[in-house]
Amino acid sequence: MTTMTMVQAIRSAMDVMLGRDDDVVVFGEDVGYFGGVFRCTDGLQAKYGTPRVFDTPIAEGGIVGVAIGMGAYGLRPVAEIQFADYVYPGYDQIVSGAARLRYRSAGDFTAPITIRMPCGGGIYGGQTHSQSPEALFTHVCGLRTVMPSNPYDAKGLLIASIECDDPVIFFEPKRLYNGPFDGHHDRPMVPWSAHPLSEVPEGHYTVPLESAAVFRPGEAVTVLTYGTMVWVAEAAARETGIDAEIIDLRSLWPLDLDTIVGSVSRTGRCVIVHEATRTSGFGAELAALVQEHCFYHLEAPIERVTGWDTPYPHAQEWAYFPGPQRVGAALRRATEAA
Amino acid sequence: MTTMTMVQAIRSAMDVMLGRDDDVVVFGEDVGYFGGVFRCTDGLQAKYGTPRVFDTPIAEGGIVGVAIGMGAYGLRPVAEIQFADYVYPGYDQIVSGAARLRYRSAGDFTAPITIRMPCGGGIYGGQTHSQSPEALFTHVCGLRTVMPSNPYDAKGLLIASIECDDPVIFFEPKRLYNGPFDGHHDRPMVPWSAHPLSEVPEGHYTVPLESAAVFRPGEAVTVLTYGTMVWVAEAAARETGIDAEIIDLRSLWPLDLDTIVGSVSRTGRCVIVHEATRTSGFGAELAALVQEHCFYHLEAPIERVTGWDTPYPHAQEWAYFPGPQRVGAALRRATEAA
Amino acid sequence: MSGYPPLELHVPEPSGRPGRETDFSYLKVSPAGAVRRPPVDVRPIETEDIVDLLVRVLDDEGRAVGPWDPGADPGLLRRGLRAMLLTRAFDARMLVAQRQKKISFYMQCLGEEAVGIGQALALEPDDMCFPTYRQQGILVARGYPLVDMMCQLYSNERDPIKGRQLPVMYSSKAHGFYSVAGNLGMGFVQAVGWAMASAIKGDTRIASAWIGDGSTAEADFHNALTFAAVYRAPVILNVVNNQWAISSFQGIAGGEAATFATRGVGNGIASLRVDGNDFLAVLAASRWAAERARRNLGPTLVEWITYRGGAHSTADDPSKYRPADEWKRFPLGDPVERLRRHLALVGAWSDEEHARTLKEVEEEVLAAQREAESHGTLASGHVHDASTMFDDVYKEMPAHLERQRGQAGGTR
Amino acid sequence: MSGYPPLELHVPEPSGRPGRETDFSYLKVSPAGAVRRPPVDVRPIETEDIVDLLVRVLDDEGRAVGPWDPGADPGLLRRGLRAMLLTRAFDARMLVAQRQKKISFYMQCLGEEAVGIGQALALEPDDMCFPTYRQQGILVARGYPLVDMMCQLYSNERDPIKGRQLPVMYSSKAHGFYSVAGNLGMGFVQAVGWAMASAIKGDTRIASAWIGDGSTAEADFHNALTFAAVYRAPVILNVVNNQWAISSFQGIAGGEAATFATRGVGNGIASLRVDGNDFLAVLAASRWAAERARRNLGPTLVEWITYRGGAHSTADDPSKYRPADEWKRFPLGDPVERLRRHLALVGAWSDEEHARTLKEVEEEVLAAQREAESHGTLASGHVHDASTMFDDVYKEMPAHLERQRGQAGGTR
Ligand SMILES: Cc1ncc(C[n+]2csc(CCOP(=O)(O)OP(=O)(O)O)c2C)c(N)n1
Ligand SMILES: Cc1ncc(C[n+]2csc(CCOP(=O)(O)OP(=O)(O)O)c2C)c(N)n1
Ligand SMILES: [Mg+2]
Ligand SMILES: [Mg+2]
Repeated sequence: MTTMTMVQAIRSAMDVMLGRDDDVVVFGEDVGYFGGVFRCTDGLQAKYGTPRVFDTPIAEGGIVGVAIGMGAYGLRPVAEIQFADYVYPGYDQIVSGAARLRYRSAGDFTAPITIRMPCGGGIYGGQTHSQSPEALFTHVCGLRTVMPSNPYDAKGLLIASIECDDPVIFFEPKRLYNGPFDGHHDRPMVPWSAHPLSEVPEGHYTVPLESAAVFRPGEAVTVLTYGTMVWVAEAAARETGIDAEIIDLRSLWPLDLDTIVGSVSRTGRCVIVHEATRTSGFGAELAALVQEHCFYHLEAPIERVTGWDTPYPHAQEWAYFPGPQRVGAALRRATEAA
Repeated sequence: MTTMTMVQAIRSAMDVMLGRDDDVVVFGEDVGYFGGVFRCTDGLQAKYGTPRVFDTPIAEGGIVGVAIGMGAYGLRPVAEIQFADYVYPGYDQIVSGAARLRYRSAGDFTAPITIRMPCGGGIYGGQTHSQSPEALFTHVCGLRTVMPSNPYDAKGLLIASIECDDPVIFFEPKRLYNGPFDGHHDRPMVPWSAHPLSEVPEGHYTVPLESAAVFRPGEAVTVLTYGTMVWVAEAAARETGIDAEIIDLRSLWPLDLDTIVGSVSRTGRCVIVHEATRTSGFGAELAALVQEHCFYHLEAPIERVTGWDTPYPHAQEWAYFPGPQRVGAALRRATEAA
Repeated sequence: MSGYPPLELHVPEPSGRPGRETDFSYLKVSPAGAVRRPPVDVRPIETEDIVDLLVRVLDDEGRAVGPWDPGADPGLLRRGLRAMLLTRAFDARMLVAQRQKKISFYMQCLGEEAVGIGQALALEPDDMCFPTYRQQGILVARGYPLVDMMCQLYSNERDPIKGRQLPVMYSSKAHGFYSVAGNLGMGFVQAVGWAMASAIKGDTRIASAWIGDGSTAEADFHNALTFAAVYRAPVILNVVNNQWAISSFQGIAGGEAATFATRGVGNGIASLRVDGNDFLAVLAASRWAAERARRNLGPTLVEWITYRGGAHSTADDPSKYRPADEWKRFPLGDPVERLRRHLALVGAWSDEEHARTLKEVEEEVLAAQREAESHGTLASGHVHDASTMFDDVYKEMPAHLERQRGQAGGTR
Repeated sequence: MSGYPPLELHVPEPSGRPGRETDFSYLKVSPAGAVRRPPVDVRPIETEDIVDLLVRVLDDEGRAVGPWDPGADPGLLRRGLRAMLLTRAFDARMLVAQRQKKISFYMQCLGEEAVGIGQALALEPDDMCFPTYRQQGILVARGYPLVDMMCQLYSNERDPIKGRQLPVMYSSKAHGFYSVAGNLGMGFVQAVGWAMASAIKGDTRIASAWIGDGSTAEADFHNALTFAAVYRAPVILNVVNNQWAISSFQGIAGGEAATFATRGVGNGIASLRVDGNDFLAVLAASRWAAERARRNLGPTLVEWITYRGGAHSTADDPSKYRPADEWKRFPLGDPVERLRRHLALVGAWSDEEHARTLKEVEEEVLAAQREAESHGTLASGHVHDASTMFDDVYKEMPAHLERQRGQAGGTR
């Protein structure tokens, strides 16, 4: 065990897998010599050499396309998209290529690839460095969509993703790279070392896909969330004093429905929190599922606290970001409703 | 008034707009000399000449990209994507280009473009000629997403879309092009001429965006649906004898929430039907909205009847397609639930 | 700015349309034997002078001439001719089957048989091909059972891909035939990734990528060229210029201003423009490109000039947009007839043998069809069970799909 | 297949890295005056022999030589020099402002000022530019108020785009400056669409599109070239090859195997490779390209060879990946110094005037800064009201956004 930031944990996952499996290769824009704009691949090229870790042209469609071909060959490519906001040129290859390769060939060819990308806001990145497009992937059958909220999960989930034979979209909430962030942007930054979830084994381990974690047990209301918002939700629970059970989904899709249904059936109340725009966001699916599976237990409408349905603005960042105040207000509404 | 198929109504909308407004141009793969693989632009090039109606290279990203530039210039481009299944290479330009141009320039530049595309299955088209990707657009703020279910609405909505100053994604359920289809694929095809909704004015008129239509009034349960599924839902209501109120959304997003809330508040029951895969489909948003706005009126869980979460298979088409039997079963469950 | 006339948009138009004969002078045909054959280790940019010319081996009499004569063993050429005849017979039969509504859809490769089959004969069997929907010839040349092809076409209970895809979207890893996507361009860049993987692993296998003239406009084409050039991937980038993309002629894809082979050089890739109806030229150019890849000299782009002899697909009616006799007037003729004439000239084929072979392949196809139909057709409803629809979405079926499979069983 | 050694993946590497000097021989620099100037109605493919060369006008002494000498009026060149100095002063100030945390982010165009400014002087004011984030020089050259630029950078209450975007993502239709996207490549193909629209309407305005060397790998580049070539759109396709794309050198974008200008010819587009630090060459090549567009002769692609003198952005540290003195050793020098020397040589500029101008532009920038800061900064919280966040998503605000705006007001 050692203390790692999220960046270090992610790097460690790739390091471990590059070391264990010759078929693992790592590539993307600026990931080679430089080590990535967020430093997630720092040192890996020096350690494993250029055929294993290398820079690519700026062409997300090409990055995903060659990753699929490599996967079909038998490699386990780990490709980085520099920001989730820039995944769209690769969207066709992900949806029409990776997601359906196994299906359309009835298992003859497969694409065991992992596509990593930083997502989310809170860094004054404006509309092109802040997006959370996870719902565009959860709608696509054949993909797995994963988003960790802390160093321990990040490493364990990333190793599980690389080892997984399905294509995995791996989101990294960039606001958490260097410390947990509860939405109080005006307070001093907390480093990961101050938190037990930064205790990470140095070697190989996995956090299983399709398993949610109860981040904070509680009885009054269930909060379904993931990524940065796990920490915001915790702050909201703390500050409102509401005994919320916070479920960190970790795997968005396929997901751990049992944990969700178990919790909401118990609390009878549910608040969904994500940073992405609301309409047709992943929260919609969660709300639909919860009302389908827990209808007779629900005592209040399911609340959604999300980014507004606008592009992510630059100057109005904190009015856009669903911070602890907004989450807290939703917890209150959910618990006070008849 | 004259009788039109959906193809004719769509062609007539473009004809009317090409005739009225010099800034309207029409283009896409095979839309020029040939008149489109579904014949929606047949005769328009002969009538308006090549600079107004023309073929493009096979590059959906280029088609959308040049449409945006034309829009910024001041034209009103109407671009065809040959099948909705092929829109993904143009997805980046739609999401990062068209949808946010007005916002990011604070209204300085705009993209008043209409992107038409045939969608949906029921034609043995397999996974690349059957998709319904509307939820990938409803999640993107700045876009309008529209899907008509009959010739009258198709023409009126398409004219409204072309005249609209926002970018519009215009879905055309291809199974309806030549006749209403209620999902009974083993029965003889019904032509549009047999239906009053094929009565279409020859000239200019609009069906307003953001307005839903009550396709069939009823008291027992509200069905929220659009496109081909409107007809399937009607068949299900007829065959089960359940007095369903069928709401044809027409504009998916932004949408006519009042009509939805009004109906569900009255019936207390809701079934959502679409052909797209279920998870994170637009039905999820509808379910989330309904439970948010009608929670205290709901007497049964909201049902979703949708395509399964698999790619659209070829040979198993009718096991995949959400036909009247499946919708009927959901109507029964919804109305029988306590 | 004053003094400039108003701008005008140029929209390319083919010279021929229904009722108006095509002027084929646009094709720029070099005489057989006229184009130099660079050494395989040519600097990519130094193929620049030949990408506007046309590599040809067979002259009008059927003689093999010039530096690109592959000096091929007649036995190999006979195999090629037979594979072409078999493919053509197969196509013809399946077209009929489609008209009889036994299969839902079909796409022939009529007139373009030489390119895929010639290349297949120049490759090793374990090289991986990333075909389009019009490269069934590769499967035939590699000996994939016709019955298996047909079972895919019939979407029946023996369809190797379980009825998942439209007819002609074959997949056979064992035969080095990558799953056809349906989305144009998709596989072209994936082929480059496969080739990169082969190089990363120190393998000796190479990739063969296929795309149509119309589809070169897709982003995947650009991505393939960029990545292939940057990493010098061991891949053959085949552009099949059959003059048409459904109803739009090759000028709409950008063929007016420069040949598609020129695109390759523009990206720093050694490139050739080759008579795709000249089986010997196909063999020679494919060998040259394969040798380059195998010697780690990087990718080669080959534009094959050929003609789509039939309709785009069974859903298409070309009489609406091109002269009915265009194929007959196409300057590069028919690959089958041209190879037949050559083999006859060198005494390795006779009219009797031709007639006999035609009969043989016909019977082979018929026998396969009988067997395939014994496993059912889409129309007869003998397809893979509906519950199999939920397989292969993921490696292991997740809970939500198990739930849905249950619901589907109960018509929920 | 036996006998072939294992394949290997080639991964391009720059010759220079921190601690290792760059070998600039890769640049292929032609002597000033050495490249022919084709007539503006040249057939695109006939620029093929010059896309590997480098169009240059200024020789080492600062003399204008050869066929590309634009014979420019010294008054115009003085305007150009002043705009470059002003842009450089502006960049320097804003870099400081960023370090002072008055603005959140900044990107300079240090070392590349000539390309945008030179082209702006070759265009009509109502031609539409589709810039990258590094073409602020165009705005300066066109007289967009510095204060407005700064208000955008400060994201303050007077930011013309209301704080919506990161600093440097300017937009001004009135100044023919299309909204910067942030997504690389985005605008390149939109420029082609704008130019097509101008041609459809019989207008005389043309478009100027901008992209970086690294970004040519994006699909939008390919789409732009295809559509521009097919429809002969009146557009200048500018590729700014400043040797770097964040940390990756131009070889990773595909510059090793062929120049970026070669890409243009490969697509049937007349193309030039030009010394982008030679203001006279920029002017001349831009005029040539503009003339082609305006005479309806179609698009021109120009690769501008220059150097990114500063960090990629304020979030970047180039000392991590390139030699610290690389810019100083760059063979094409500094565009400001080179134009200054030329003007001095022809007696149209003096050291005193230079010193005076430096002071003037410094003061102009300072005055603008003072005014801009009087309207607030992001840090000071003087930004457009949060409720404006909901404007401009659609032309009219739909009900759901009105609802959300209400909720946001109530911190719901
Ligand atoms: C991404 C995408 N866009 C559009 C289509 C529809 N489509 C199918 S085939 C075709 C024409 C392709 O022409 P070409 O590439 O020349 O190949 P050919 O049919 O001539 O072999 C088109 C437009 C598609 N399948 N995929
Ligand atoms: C689609 C997309 N992918 C990635 C990025 C991240 N990114 C921003 S600038 C840059 C480098 C661009 O290099 P180049 O095109 O050479 O322009 P330069 O910065 O040198 O002017 C990258 C990779 C982006 N903005 N957009
Ligand atoms: Mg073709
Ligand atoms: Mg650059």
